[in-house]
Amino acid sequence: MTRLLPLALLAGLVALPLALGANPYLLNALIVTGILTIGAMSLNLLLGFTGQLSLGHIAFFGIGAYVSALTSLGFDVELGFGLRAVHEPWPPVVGFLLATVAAGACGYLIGRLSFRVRGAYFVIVTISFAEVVRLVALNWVELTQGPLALTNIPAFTLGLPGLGFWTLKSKLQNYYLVLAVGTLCYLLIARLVHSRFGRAMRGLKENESLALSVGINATRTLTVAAVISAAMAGAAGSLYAHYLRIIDPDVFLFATTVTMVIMVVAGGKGTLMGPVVGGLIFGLLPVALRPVMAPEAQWIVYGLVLIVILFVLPRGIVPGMAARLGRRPARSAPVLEASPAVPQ
Amino acid sequence: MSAILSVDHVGVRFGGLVAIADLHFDVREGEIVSLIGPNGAGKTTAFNVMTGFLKPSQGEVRFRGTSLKGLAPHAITRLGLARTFQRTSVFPDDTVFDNVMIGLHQVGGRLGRAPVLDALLGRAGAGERQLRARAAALLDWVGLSGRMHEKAGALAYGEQRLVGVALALATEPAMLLLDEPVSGMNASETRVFVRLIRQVRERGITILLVEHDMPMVMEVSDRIVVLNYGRLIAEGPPDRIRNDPAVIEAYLGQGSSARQAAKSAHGSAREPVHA
Amino acid sequence: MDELIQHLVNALILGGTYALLGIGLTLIFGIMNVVNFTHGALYTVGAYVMYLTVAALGLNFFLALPVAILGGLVLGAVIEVALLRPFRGSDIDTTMLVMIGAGIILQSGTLWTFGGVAKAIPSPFPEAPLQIGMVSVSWLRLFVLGAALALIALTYALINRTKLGLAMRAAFQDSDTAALMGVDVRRIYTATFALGSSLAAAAGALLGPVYVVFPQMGGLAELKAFAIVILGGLGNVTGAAIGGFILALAEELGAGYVSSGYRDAMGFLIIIAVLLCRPTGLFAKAERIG
Amino acid sequence: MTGRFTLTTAILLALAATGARAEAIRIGVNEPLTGPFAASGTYVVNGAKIAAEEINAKGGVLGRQIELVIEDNKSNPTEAAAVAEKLITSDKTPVMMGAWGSSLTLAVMPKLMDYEVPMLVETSSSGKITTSGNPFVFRISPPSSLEAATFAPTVDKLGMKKVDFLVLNNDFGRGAATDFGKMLKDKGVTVGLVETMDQGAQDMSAQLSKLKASDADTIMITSSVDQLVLLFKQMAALGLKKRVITTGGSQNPDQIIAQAGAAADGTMHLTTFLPWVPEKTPDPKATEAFIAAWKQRGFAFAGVTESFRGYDGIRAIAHAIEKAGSAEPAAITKAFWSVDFTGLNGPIRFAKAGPAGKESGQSKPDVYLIEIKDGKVIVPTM
Repeated sequence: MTRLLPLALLAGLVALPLALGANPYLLNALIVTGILTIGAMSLNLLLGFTGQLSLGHIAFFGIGAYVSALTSLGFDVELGFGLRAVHEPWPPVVGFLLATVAAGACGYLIGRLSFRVRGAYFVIVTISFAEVVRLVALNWVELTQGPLALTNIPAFTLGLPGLGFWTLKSKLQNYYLVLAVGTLCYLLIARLVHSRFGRAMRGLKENESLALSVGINATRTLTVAAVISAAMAGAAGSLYAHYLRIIDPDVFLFATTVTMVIMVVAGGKGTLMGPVVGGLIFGLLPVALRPVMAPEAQWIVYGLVLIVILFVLPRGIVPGMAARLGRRPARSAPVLEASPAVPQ
Repeated sequence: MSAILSVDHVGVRFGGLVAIADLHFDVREGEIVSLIGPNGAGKTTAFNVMTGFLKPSQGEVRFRGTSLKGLAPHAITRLGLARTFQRTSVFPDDTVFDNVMIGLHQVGGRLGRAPVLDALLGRAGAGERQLRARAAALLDWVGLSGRMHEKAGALAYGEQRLVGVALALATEPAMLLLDEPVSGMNASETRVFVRLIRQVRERGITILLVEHDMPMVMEVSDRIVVLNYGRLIAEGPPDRIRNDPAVIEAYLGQGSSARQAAKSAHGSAREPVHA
Repeated sequence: MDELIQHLVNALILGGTYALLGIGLTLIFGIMNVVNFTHGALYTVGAYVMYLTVAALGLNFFLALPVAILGGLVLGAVIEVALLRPFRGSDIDTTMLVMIGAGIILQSGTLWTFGGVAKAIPSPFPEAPLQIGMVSVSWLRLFVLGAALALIALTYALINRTKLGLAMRAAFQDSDTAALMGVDVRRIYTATFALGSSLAAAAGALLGPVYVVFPQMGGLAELKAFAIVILGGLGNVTGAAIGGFILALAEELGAGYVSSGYRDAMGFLIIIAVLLCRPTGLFAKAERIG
Repeated sequence: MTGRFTLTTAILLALAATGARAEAIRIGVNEPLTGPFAASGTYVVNGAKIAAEEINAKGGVLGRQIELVIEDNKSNPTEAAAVAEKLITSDKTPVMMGAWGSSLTLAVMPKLMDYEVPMLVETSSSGKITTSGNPFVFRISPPSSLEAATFAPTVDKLGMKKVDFLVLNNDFGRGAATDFGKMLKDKGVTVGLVETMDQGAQDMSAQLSKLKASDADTIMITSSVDQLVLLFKQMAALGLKKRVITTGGSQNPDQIIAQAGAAADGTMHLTTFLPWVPEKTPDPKATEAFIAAWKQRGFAFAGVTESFRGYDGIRAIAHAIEKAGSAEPAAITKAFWSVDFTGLNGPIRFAKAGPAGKESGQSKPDVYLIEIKDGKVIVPTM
């Protein structure tokens, strides 16, 4: 059953555009929601599975977006000391890969630096990191165009040299691209979580001293989780840049991190489906609220929902519903699968 | 036999408070040694120093000839020195089976070279099956097979201790440090546990335990080390310790009722490391 | 040289309110182990209460200040009782998320109520500055510095000289033991949160007339408060006071001599640097972690 | 409340009353209604509404009513681009007005190319807007180079020798510093410091302390009105007494007088509209009518220096639709080139700007220098 839910959801999402006709407004909302959901899934890897509340997650997303945009736009920047960095445009696919790598590398740095501190310190370090990156994007005008935004970012292209490229200009194409990347990320996270590495993350989250005592290297495990999480966020950022085809420093706003956190917490942190369910709800909620509410009122609703969920379903919608239906949350699924394989 | 663990003039101070003063003793390979003393004598602190959770203010601990100075807890475990905890001995949100699977972290590490990559590529199949078999065997050994699918946090206190032991055993240690393993167990559970300890030793694993249950200590130990106010006051076989005037003085001095109270309240007592 | 002195004077003036912001936040963290994400919103609320009482109701400027502080005190107490008390015993992440939710509601609520147009609070001080040599300081800013220092002194006296303060210090050391000793920890928590909130509101009420008042003003203030608190060590009141002045100095000199665009980055760079070198803050005693 | 919901509803209700709703021509309005530019964006929208009602009262365009579809771009470029896409694809507006700030307008421009829908730019001043080769852009506000050129003759009269700049750290601010700097250098005036500040920055003491120590006689400032208020207060606090000239056309002197008080005395501002002296405007009757309509709706007089652009923008669009003879994007784009009428700040007539073959349209409005004296706006005599 717990395996059927994701499959059913995937089938529904694949079929959804057919049902919607190609309503561009709704498709747009779905694409942006999908991208943010990938961000939420990556955040969940840290927040849900290792228990580290990173409130600077948007930094990785934004770095991915900028790296991908700049790779495909090219740049010519004076570095000082007579040095100049000139880059000719490369295809967006390369940008996507570089975005993933660059964000992952930042994840490594932040992981190495900040996992020396935990709790409140960690939270504040991550916020600070995102803020510094935002200010750099804002002020390094020569590279990032600052508040002017990077415009005319090329749309995503797929294909191989020699076989020709296929430019994903339409919303429908972008929708399926995001869905494909999202599914891939989901599968990767599922694999990871059910592996030895995933158990190490859970061990650290549930009882760090005990985890250390069974030989789990906390810093290494958390850093690797941060790298993977950041890389996925960077991939999502790249999709965002090539879909919207414009990126400005506001991509680093704290509010976006908060949105992702709400998606994860509301859906159920530490579950595979949680961020997906939370992402869909909180990604599409603004679309539903938009005609009836001013944006500031929408945010009030967001805040209220966050608090109410923490009160009523502290573990999130997915585990909450699973418990109500008498089923186990998706994370326990491997146990159910595993038990018959154990020789008695 | 040679010493597997040497505590070499170790001292620990918290601010001005002396938790351990110049502690010096050895544990020989294959022994069962108990570390006893009234509450607050520094027993758990000593454990925390041996397993890298606390840095000693002076002295050092050597395990199989290797100095543990500066080693992180996980690195010490990898050398073959495992421990259990007094209060929080399980991963509460996971099933008993998954607890042991987490405990098999190191063993799993030996099975695959690039664990994260393997996981991402889904190449971990064979190793996983081996691990599961091993986890099941371990649970069978400690007698928790029937509880395999229950949430560890929901188990009775005594059973949680057993999970803790299974977790420690999962690291395939050469030596095991047990912190009050039978607290919360009834008499028959304790008897079973004593048998388990002996079996563990028969497999060549050296044991050092901290315990308040004196009859159990006297029954199982080859040798006993007594601490009071952070100092070693006596060391020897059970019979000698039973009649040692310094030991009697230490325990009586604290008052037997206080001892009882301390014992029953230890669940809420603060441990330095987990406080 | 005159320019440098002017920068130093600016930093001193700014530092007072920064210190006020930092102390409020660090008190709440130290005693309650809560990272208060409503701090910026309370700062904003303080400024708006000031605006309402002075500009809209026409009340005396100096009377409006205590009104704003009282407003912060009451709102803080309400937040604590309604949102934090039910979550006592939850992990720090949960309370952080609750506070984020509350912060969003407060900030968006302000925007909804007052609109996005910035408001100015008239001040009773002369427009012409106090001129000492080539250095000038506005009378309003001097008053703000004085008031901030007075409030800091008052907070110190409250913590060190009163029974409430004694109980707060006991709860800071160890809330379980304090409870055993007969301290009503719930009451202390409410008092602490209310006190911290009133300091944030006071900072807003003091800076509102200096700048302009608008709904998003708290966002940056909050991030700066975080920087100050990290700088001084989480939970360290004296550290926060000194941290406020250090941050103001770093910003002022950074903007004056490095690049004005990175002025607001100073605080965050400081955070990262401090955590690299001294994770527990510049003024914290070594702390056991585990 | 700035919600577009209320605004559209109001218009829908008004239209429903005339029974012409079904055949209304939709005009997209993409303005900042929340965020840092909310105040200005709201003024522009209110001006646009006055124009729409006026046009509809006179029977509309091509015999059809016009309907404004007003969307909030939240003062954010990415949002502005999304809003443009929504207006074009979902609301099917054949022509739009927007998007206030230069960063916002630049963000929208690629969408105009993608969907081939024209946009009238009412406020933005960045040179890039009309030089990047986007044939769907028609601007009625002056770019800073035009503003600088118009101001050039006054430089000698003021006796300026050395000028420092304090500008917003975006294209609006930096563009102004570049264009005015070039003009000043050509006139033999020395350009000193160029200091920047962030959009949301509140404390500019550091920058001002630096400017105070400089030996320039004039500071040229380019920023939004809220920040100008702060700047004037902080300048007074620092005892910084130099000639101040602000540029950009969105300074709103009345708000400055109200909020900065005596601190704003003696400051000079380059504006594109003279509501204080309607008789000096190109079309005094229209100016008076507009101000009357504005006041009648209960809006603060301070807003007219922004709102007239929304008013003129919608009037220009209506002229274009009239000339196009149909409400199709391509026809309207073509028709913009033949628009010719007198707006509130001079003739609205589009000249070609930018690379050949894909020129944008640029109208040349009047630019005035005003001064705040004793809490009043005066036109200084030189």
